[in-house]
Amino acid sequence: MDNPFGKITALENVMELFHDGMTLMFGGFGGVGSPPTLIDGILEKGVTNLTLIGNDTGFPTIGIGKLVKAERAKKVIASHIGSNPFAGQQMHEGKLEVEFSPQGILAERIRAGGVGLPAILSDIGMDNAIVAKNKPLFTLNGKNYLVETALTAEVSIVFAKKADEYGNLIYDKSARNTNPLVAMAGDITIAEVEEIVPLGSLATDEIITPGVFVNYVIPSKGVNWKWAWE
Amino acid sequence: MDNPFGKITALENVMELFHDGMTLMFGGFGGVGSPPTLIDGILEKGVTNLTLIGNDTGFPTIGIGKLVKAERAKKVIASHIGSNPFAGQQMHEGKLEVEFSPQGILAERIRAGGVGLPAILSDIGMDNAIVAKNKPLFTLNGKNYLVETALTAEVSIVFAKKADEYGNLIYDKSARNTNPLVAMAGDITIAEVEEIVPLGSLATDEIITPGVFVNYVIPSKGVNWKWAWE
Amino acid sequence: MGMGVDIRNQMARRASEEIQNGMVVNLGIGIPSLVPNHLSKETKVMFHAENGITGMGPSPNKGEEDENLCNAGGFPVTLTCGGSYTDSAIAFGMIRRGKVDITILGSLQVSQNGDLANWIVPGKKVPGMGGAMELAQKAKKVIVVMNHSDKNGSPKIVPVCTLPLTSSKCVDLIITEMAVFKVTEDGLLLTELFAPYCLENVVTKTGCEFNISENIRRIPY
Amino acid sequence: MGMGVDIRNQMARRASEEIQNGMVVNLGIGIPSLVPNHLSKETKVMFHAENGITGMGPSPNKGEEDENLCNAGGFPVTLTCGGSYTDSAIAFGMIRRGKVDITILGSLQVSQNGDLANWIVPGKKVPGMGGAMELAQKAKKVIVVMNHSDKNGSPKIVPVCTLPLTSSKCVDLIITEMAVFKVTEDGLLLTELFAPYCLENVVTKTGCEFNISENIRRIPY
Repeated sequence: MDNPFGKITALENVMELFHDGMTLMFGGFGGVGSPPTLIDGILEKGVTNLTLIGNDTGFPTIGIGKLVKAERAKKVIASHIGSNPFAGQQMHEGKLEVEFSPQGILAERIRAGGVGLPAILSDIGMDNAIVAKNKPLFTLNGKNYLVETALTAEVSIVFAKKADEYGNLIYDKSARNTNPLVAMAGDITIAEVEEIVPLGSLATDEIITPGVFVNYVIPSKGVNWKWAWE
Repeated sequence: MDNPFGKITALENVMELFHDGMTLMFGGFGGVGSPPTLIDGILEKGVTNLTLIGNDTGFPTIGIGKLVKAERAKKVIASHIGSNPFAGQQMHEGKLEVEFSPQGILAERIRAGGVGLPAILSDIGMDNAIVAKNKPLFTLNGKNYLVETALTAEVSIVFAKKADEYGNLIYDKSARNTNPLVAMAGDITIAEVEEIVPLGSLATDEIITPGVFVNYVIPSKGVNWKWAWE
Repeated sequence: MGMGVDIRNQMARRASEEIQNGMVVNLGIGIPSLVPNHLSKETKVMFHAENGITGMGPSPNKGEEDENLCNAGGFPVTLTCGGSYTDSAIAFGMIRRGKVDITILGSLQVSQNGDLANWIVPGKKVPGMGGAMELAQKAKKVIVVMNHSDKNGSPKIVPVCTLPLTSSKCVDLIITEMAVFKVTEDGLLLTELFAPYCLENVVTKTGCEFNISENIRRIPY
Repeated sequence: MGMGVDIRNQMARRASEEIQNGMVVNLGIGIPSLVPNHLSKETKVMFHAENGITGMGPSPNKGEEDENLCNAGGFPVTLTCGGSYTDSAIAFGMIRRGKVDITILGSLQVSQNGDLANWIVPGKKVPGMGGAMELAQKAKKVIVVMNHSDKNGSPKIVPVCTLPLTSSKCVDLIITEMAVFKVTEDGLLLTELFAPYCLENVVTKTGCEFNISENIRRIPY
């Protein structure tokens, strides 16, 4: 395999990008579409005090849930933590700060960060104390809206089906979910992929994430957890 | 061809949706990816006093430019009118109101309308009198931003390569441009397509615009203008 | 919650009557997930999932699960003919743009003016709102399918929700094992009774007053 | 503007020196479009277009044009290996997110502090800004390639732009047929002279004062 853009690499070469106290954004929805090899790498390195940003906290042994269960996060920005009891428990014990964002607004905040917009306006959860907490209001045409700020991260980790040598990505079915959004929002984005193919192998109309947004591509060792339904 | 969702129809059946004084949003970029058959239909029906929303005003004989040249628009919201001298001329004569929006912000305003967000914040053209005109400011973390409002339209017209019977769309190369955004932003969206295929014929990971956003699909009679480079 | 499969299916069947050809429908977990079983094959519906599936089909056969084709709860599903995938942002774009015709979901409480409380039990259960706020606020029709009473026997249909709201004045229809209520400008309107329940049963188990339709439909068991 | 092809190519060649392997580069119309001709085959560059092309390639041969594969100006191009298509919103997402390393564009005026005026001549030419504002404001490096003087012989490099600004303090490098200037904290710095011009020629034709590099590079014709 050629590597004309220097993006194709191995897990060990990206590990230096993960450090204590960092902001880490992850793709996936209920663990589906979360990058198992990168998550294990972070777990094994012992990185802690993370601020995690993503749709949900997965399950205790699935997806980002592994890092949460191991108490590596000090803060989570997510829409749902119900499938990972450790998240709720740590929250009640005061070990984990959780910022809840309505799911679609969270997705848009991540996208806004990814496309370089500072914020969006929203009327979702306007009258909900938890959603509206500390958020400025803006009145447009006589109606109040929440100002929902963009989210970015030092590093984004995503999971894709295939990458070419430029880091162009395609995703598999519903494992796409938040990945294309998260891929744009990282200051550095690492894609873990099931298959790396030569430049020109992906049909140009079918590429979902252009390689412009992807800094590194690493091969996946595959899902190493048992799914909740198995 | 089956028509289980009743979306596949003929040009004459959608013509009642076009009326004087309406807001009409169109896909395309320099005429590339603008729907020729729908534009001709509107032209022939004599619809006038239109508010047109789209990337640019095309060329005098290409794309939406035909409607502009025929003085059917009272207002245009676009990023560029330079390739259609009639637009500039009508603007100077006071016949055509032009609201200029920076190109990427225009695209985001259309997208915001399409995904049901009321506005976005932007720092593009902050200190430009024409861009900032009549736009509210919002201060976030000590920095000023423009509040750029979402754009929607009574009807959106788009051009696609293929549609299936649900109105799922795929686009051809750079003729995609603003079409997927415009497709979401219409209260009613009509897709003119080069080919209509049975349900299940499009690869599910490759569909760009889900049929959820598409109300009607009509077959294209093909581009009937001579391109500027021909 | 101790309800038999038949009662759950009875509620799901009633909910399915609201679905018309060509609609886009989002289903919550639990009883709402039984709704597709009660639709005729002729009714073309696109089931919508928050993670980006349009056209979600039934669960696959055992052994045919695809880990990359799951619903918003993380459980395997299939894709119907004409279905497609988007990212989550576009999935919610459909909701906020008003393209989801019906959302059918469970709830902890519903108030007489249609307030919905289904996302949090302070101090106990804090799962997060997920996509419930967008769905409750923006789906064209919000149908709640739930038990009439909570596990302590207290009414879940109440004058004012005591639990934090997911969204206010959003519910259009309430379906329980006993009855069906429409939410109207004048409060709740009882329109249907499921056998074997009678009006008195419903009055006893409902936490608020309600109007009664002139033509109550009685749905046999 | 009466400049010969050689001079135009000389300017384009100089601009091409700024491009490094792996960069994402947006090119304006006119002279900037000549830049790719001066890159070595070994330099892998992704040329970005506002309409959603990443990896734009050279013009097709006559008769091989594809009406659905055009640049932002509506003229036929090709796609390089590894290129892809997005919608325009994502194309500009790349720009605002800081993923475009260099934009090379023409201008009507540039001020000594790097203000760019290239989108409108009040009362005369009102083409609109297109994507110029985003590119000027957000590309990592903004290179202006333009004639030293306008068609009336007036300087285009000025103390303060008299035309409405596209963006303020955004230009990093100015390349004309006579010279190359860097925009620094202390104003313009002349770093290079194109043969056959000498320093005095440049001083005469430039509307503002500028600093002079200790080591002026002289680029032969």
